[in-house]
Amino acid sequence: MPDIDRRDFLKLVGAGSVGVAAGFVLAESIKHPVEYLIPFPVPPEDYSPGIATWYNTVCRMCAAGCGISVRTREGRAKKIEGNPAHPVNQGRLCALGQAGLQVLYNPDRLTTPLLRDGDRTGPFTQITWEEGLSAVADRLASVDGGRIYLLSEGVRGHLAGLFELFMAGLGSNRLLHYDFDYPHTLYAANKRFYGENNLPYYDLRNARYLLSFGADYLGSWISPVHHGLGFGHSRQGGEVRGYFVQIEPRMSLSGAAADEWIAASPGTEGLLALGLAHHIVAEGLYEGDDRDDWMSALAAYSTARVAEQTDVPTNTIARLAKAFARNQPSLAIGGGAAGNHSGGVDTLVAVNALNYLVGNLGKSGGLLFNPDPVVGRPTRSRRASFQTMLELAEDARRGNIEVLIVNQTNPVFTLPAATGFKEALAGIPLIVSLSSFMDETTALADLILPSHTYLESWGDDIPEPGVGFRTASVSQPVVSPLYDTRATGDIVLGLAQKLGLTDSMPWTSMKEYVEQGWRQIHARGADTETRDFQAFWRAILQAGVWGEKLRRDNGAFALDKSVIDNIGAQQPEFSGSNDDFPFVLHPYLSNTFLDGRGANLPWMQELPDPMTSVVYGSWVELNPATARQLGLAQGDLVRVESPHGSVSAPVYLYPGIRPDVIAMPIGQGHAEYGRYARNRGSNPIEILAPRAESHTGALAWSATRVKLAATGKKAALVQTGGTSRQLGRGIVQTTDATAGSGHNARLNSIPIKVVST
Amino acid sequence: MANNALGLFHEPDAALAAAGKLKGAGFAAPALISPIPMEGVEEVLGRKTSVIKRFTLFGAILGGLSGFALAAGTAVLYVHPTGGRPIITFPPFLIITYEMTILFGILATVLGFLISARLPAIRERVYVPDAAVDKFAVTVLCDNAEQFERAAAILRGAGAEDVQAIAEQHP
Amino acid sequence: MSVVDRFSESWRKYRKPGYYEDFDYAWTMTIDLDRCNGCEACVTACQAENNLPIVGEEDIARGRQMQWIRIERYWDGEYPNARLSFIPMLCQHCDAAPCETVCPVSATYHNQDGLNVQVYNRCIGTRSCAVYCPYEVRYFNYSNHHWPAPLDQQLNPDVSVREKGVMEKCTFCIQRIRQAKDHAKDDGRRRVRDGEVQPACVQTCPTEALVFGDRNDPDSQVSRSLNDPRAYRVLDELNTRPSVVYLKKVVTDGG
Amino acid sequence: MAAEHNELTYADVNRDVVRSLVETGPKYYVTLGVAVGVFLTCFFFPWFYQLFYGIGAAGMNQPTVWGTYLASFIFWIGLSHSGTLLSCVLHITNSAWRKAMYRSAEAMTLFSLMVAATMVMVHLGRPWFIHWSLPYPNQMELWPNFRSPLLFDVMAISTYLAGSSIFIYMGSIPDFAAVRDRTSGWRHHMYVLLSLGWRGTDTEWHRLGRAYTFLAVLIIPLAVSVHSIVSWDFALSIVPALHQTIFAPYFVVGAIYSGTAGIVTVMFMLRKYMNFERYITELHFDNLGKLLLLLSLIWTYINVLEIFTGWYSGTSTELEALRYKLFGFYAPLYWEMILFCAVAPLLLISRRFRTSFVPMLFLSFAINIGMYTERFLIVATSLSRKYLPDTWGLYVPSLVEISILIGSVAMFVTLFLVFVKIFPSVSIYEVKETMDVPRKGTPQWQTTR
Repeated sequence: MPDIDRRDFLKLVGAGSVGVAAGFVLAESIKHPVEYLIPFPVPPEDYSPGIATWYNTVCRMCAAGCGISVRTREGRAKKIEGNPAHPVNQGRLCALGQAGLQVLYNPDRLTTPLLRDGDRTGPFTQITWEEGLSAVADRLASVDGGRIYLLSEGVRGHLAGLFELFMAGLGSNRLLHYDFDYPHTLYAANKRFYGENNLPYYDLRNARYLLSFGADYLGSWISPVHHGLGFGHSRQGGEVRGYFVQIEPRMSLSGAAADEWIAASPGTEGLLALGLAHHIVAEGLYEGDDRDDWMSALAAYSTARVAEQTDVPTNTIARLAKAFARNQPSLAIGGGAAGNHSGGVDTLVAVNALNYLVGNLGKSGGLLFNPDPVVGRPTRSRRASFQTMLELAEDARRGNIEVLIVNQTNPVFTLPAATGFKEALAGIPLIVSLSSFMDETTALADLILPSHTYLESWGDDIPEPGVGFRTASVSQPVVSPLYDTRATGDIVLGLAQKLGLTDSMPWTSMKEYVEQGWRQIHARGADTETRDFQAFWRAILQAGVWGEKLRRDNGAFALDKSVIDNIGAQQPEFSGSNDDFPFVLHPYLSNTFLDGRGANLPWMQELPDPMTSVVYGSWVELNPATARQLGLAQGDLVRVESPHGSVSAPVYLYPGIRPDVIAMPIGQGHAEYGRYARNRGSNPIEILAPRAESHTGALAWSATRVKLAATGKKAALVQTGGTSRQLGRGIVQTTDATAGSGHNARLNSIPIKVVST
Repeated sequence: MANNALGLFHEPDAALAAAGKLKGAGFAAPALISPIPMEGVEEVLGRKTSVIKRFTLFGAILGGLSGFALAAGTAVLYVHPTGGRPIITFPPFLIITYEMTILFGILATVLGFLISARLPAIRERVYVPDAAVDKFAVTVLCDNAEQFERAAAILRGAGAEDVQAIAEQHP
Repeated sequence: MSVVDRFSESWRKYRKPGYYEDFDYAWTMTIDLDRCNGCEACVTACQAENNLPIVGEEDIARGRQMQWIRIERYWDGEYPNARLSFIPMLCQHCDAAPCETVCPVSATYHNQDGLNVQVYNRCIGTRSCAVYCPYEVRYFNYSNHHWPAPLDQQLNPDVSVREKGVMEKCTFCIQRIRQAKDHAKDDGRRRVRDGEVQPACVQTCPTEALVFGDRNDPDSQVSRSLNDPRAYRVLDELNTRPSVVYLKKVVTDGG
Repeated sequence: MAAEHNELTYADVNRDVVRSLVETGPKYYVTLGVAVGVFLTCFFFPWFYQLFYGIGAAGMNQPTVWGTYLASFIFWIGLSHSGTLLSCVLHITNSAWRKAMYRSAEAMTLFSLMVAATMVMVHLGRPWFIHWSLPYPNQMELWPNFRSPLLFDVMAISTYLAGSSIFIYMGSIPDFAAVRDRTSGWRHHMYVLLSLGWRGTDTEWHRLGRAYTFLAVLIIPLAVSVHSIVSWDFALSIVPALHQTIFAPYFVVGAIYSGTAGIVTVMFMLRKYMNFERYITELHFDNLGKLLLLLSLIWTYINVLEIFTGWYSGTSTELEALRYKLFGFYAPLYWEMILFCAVAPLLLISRRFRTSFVPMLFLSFAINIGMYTERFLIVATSLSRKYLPDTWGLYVPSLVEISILIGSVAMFVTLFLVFVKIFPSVSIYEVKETMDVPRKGTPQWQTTR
């Protein structure tokens, strides 16, 4: 039992009149709840059947760090909703976040520690935690610290701190956080341009004009739910309707939501940004002191030249530049394919330059600089880029790695096959996986110590980027553990205990560690005097989130001349020649699977792709005109061949894509990962060229050229939608008037009667 | 005691004539038994009227009323607002009314038929199986032997092939 | 109450069309198409709240998807002027619902909240309501559905799991409405406050495109939304009088 | 017509009919065995499977939630439409040629109605609750919805089923009596019960004649209403191409059309296999052929009209529904229907064709296949192209559905085979009525008409 006694608990339940109860108290008796209609024939005193209890915790389905409230009934989690108090998502939640319940209740979870018999083709046998932890601890104790690697998914908060302590205790510096979709280039570009380590807060809510260079901010970029809130408010919440422009070769979710979709030539977003910047400066829309510096730095990006390079008409460039400068506050963001190209950092710096030129920095509706977070997070050097992973693979091949501990990350799936990462793992004698699921990487492990899911563990998190002020949230278990698994932190602490690292890590449980860490946050607070820590802690557990509503003083932002001089953008470089490989492959993060982590969730598999309504599979998006040229029809199975391999998928005729680009969603094509994900669709990452972005070493995943080969076969393209044309039936009606500005939309034929009471 | 005289004829006209003679001779109710409905019976034995049409009419009216009452009563007593319609909605209820009118009309007609034709028969009655094939029978109730002889004479005189005495109450 | 009383009361109350206006509530949803970005959070929220089954790839391929709220997508124009619009489609809770009149067993009818309700236990599976529904928002259970353990532990105890042969559809999260009414009653209030009850889809919508409330309350957010001149109803010409009202998408040419 | 076939005595008629009931050859048993076997394998077991699995065993989906089961339902209802209706009309108009065939025609009505009612069971998602559609007092105070066109169906079909069973039974009472006298054993007992003690007195004949005429008068509007009501299942919806005022007459004409074709088929079979050559003659085929020709022309006219109204509406929904029907996925079926039901029957202009038995049989098959297609198209083309294009989908019947369709035919055949052994399939007394009244000295009598 945690150290809240029953009396405390009852008080808390009483206090939680809005349905937010604190603490985690559940009897041990619900290990096998399936057997009872109501899990407790004789319920414990502190628990009332039929009354829902809500726990606030943090969503870990993506890196956004939304706060969630989990509704539980009879000790089971029933529904995840956004935590209304959380500044990131304000009560809202995306589809993937909703589906977190199916992570918890996934039928394919790993339920006990497993040890591999023999080599890595052999089966696993069940072992006890004691055996598992001892086996790992023995091995760790016997090898040189420098030969131990810990490869984790990107974690923040105290767990990241715990990893640091643990690896330091082992004398290893080989701690890496690897996420496929971590925006390395965005961090690098911000560092270069603003000198900031944190991402700024993008204030979409108050922006009146948004230029997005490839950032699918509503689908997969950084914090989709928060951006969704901002988008909605900007669209219809304010006096003036926000205008959204999306620049990307393939229309994403954000492209569909935008007022204008501009299909610039892939990889030329940076050029276009500089072209716009040139126009702004040249037309006198920028009047800063360093105007001449800008003029000279941008001299090469005249509208005409940029128009030619980017395939965007000159008048469009002029119009966008003017509108961007005049409609204040405006905001330019970049990411996605634009950021993950050969010159990704340059592109994003160019986007930052646009924000600078029209004065969007540090103001509402533009971008606001974030204060440093209160809880730790991995430094950027801990964030494994593509280059780092290649080095890891190289180390493995050379036999420099004795033990690799993998925590919930799946590099075997998210690294191109051409890197040989999977094969390189053979050079590591012991691979320990802490994953909750049998993913592709875990399938190669020798020992599996399955972690709790996030709904069963203690922890904390900070949203990255923040929301302009300091905030942090605690995650707490909402149900008692389903299986014989342990929280990642507890596994690490268990190992530390066995290794005698109790000096640096004296805690017996992750909860204790988190709680102790939060004493420091309590100490910062204004109410330190009035509230003791226990009261503060209970309040935090109830609210789920802590915030310090102090905006950082953004002050006057001074730009160094060297930054201006270094601004530039090149034509993109692709792997594969134009002649042999006529199409640019545009892989994109699906907003349901992200980098593939959502593929084992049946709700996500069954959720129609927003743009195509395809479920349960992969597809290749092709412009109808291109398809006509190639003689391909919807559903034809094609082979997509790059210089590094090929994958097959059915054709989807997609009107919102450049004719010289083909797009494929990332996320399907798992070889492992449970019944819902296995052997479904194909993974475009497999065939990507192992090309890194020049400054950061991030994978340039949109820089591969491919060709299409018809197979002559039809493939099942399972769609929920039928015909996606309206045929003049007025289903989605439009008006050209904006809210609050004297529109002339006709009233509908039958007035809606509003009856007064 | 033989109390029914039955004459069997080969030809319908002869049977009809025999029945006419019997009636003329004062016999109460001579009956014809034939394999097909015979034409000209009414001219000989008098006009027949039946109550069936009253049954049909009454049944149909009852059916119509109860059909509407069923639909409307259900709608009013067990209110289930549907489609924003008022609870008593005439067009659909008239269809129910119509169907019930016909159903009750049919059932009442059958009832009327059974009652007026005195079917199903509960007791044994005068019958010759040949009358269901190609013979025409005339039968008459006789109170005593003298009457039977008289009837038999008339029947034979009209050309009956065979005259039988059947000990059964004429219906 | 005697039969005569019952008769006279119903006759008085329901004699003429338009009696819906006297109902306790008139739950209404507005969907701002200018806000909706098609992210489909509503779809999953609904699946989680209402025990919607995972029907599987094979059944979806046969056209048997089961999502009470779905996002329809419509393309206009061709590249490079292609535009994609999304429209969430859920049961419109029509006041003049064609589905209600056709059900032979009254398994679907209008309740005192102005909701078009589906009584699963009463349904015999004629599927005629789905034929009569022009919005195609009624979903039929073509077979029994199974939740591989322990996925079944997620099932919401406030909502039934439907068996094969039963029609189902969006309920406007009637279980939440019931609960809100109970709370109001416990608190001694006559009516549910505006915003006190939100269906799962409305609750989760990241862009706040969905607004839910009682249109009998002129101060409610939904009533204000209804007065937006952009308000329209889908397939208005059919005169089904839906309780789901859409706000037109704004399309401007150039900044 | 050929007189030698018609040199019949009253006794011959009785003998022939009784023989058809009593003497049962191996051919009959083989046919019955096959029919029952097909019924079990193609109908019963697939249906059982469907009961366990759910309607998903069939190919229905969103948006085509109705499929072949409903098409079969309309088809069988339609097939029922000639028997009793035709019989009533001809009875009232006193057409003598009706008399040899009406019994089997009415049986066809009865059995196709029964098959149709079974198809409703098959169609339902939860057939075990079908009784909820009947108005009966119950503790739950739950009553059916009398506004529903489906409930109109329930009322109309049950009335029609009751009406036509009564009608065929009433007409058979004298024949049961005749057969009663010639049979023994269990058959005798059965006919004693069925004949209700009929003797054939002048009073009984009179009452029967009155009642029979009243029934006929009642059943004619009933039959017309039944198929109109079936059409309203569709026409009362607001589905494009179904929401049409022409639907009621369209369905009624279609029903009589397919029913008449069905009678041709049944007549052919009876003639051929029950040795009724002397009763069912070229005259009947000639008259039925004329009727078919007339009906086909009306049917074609309504089809043209339907296309015209669709086109004239000019709305996207109607035009799309029309386009889809004429040129879409199901278009081959549409043109097959036109060929079978509008073009092929034009052959009936030729009297030689009308009086040739085998070609008439094939034409009757063709018409009924075409009419089945029509019913299928009404369901499939309209439902797969409703209002919201995003919901459009295809519907292809599954094996279970096709099997059940075949099985339902077997069910009909089985019922008919049982019928011919219980009911005198040619009306004894009415055939006699068409013959000369017996006269002394002429042992042979000839039919006058």
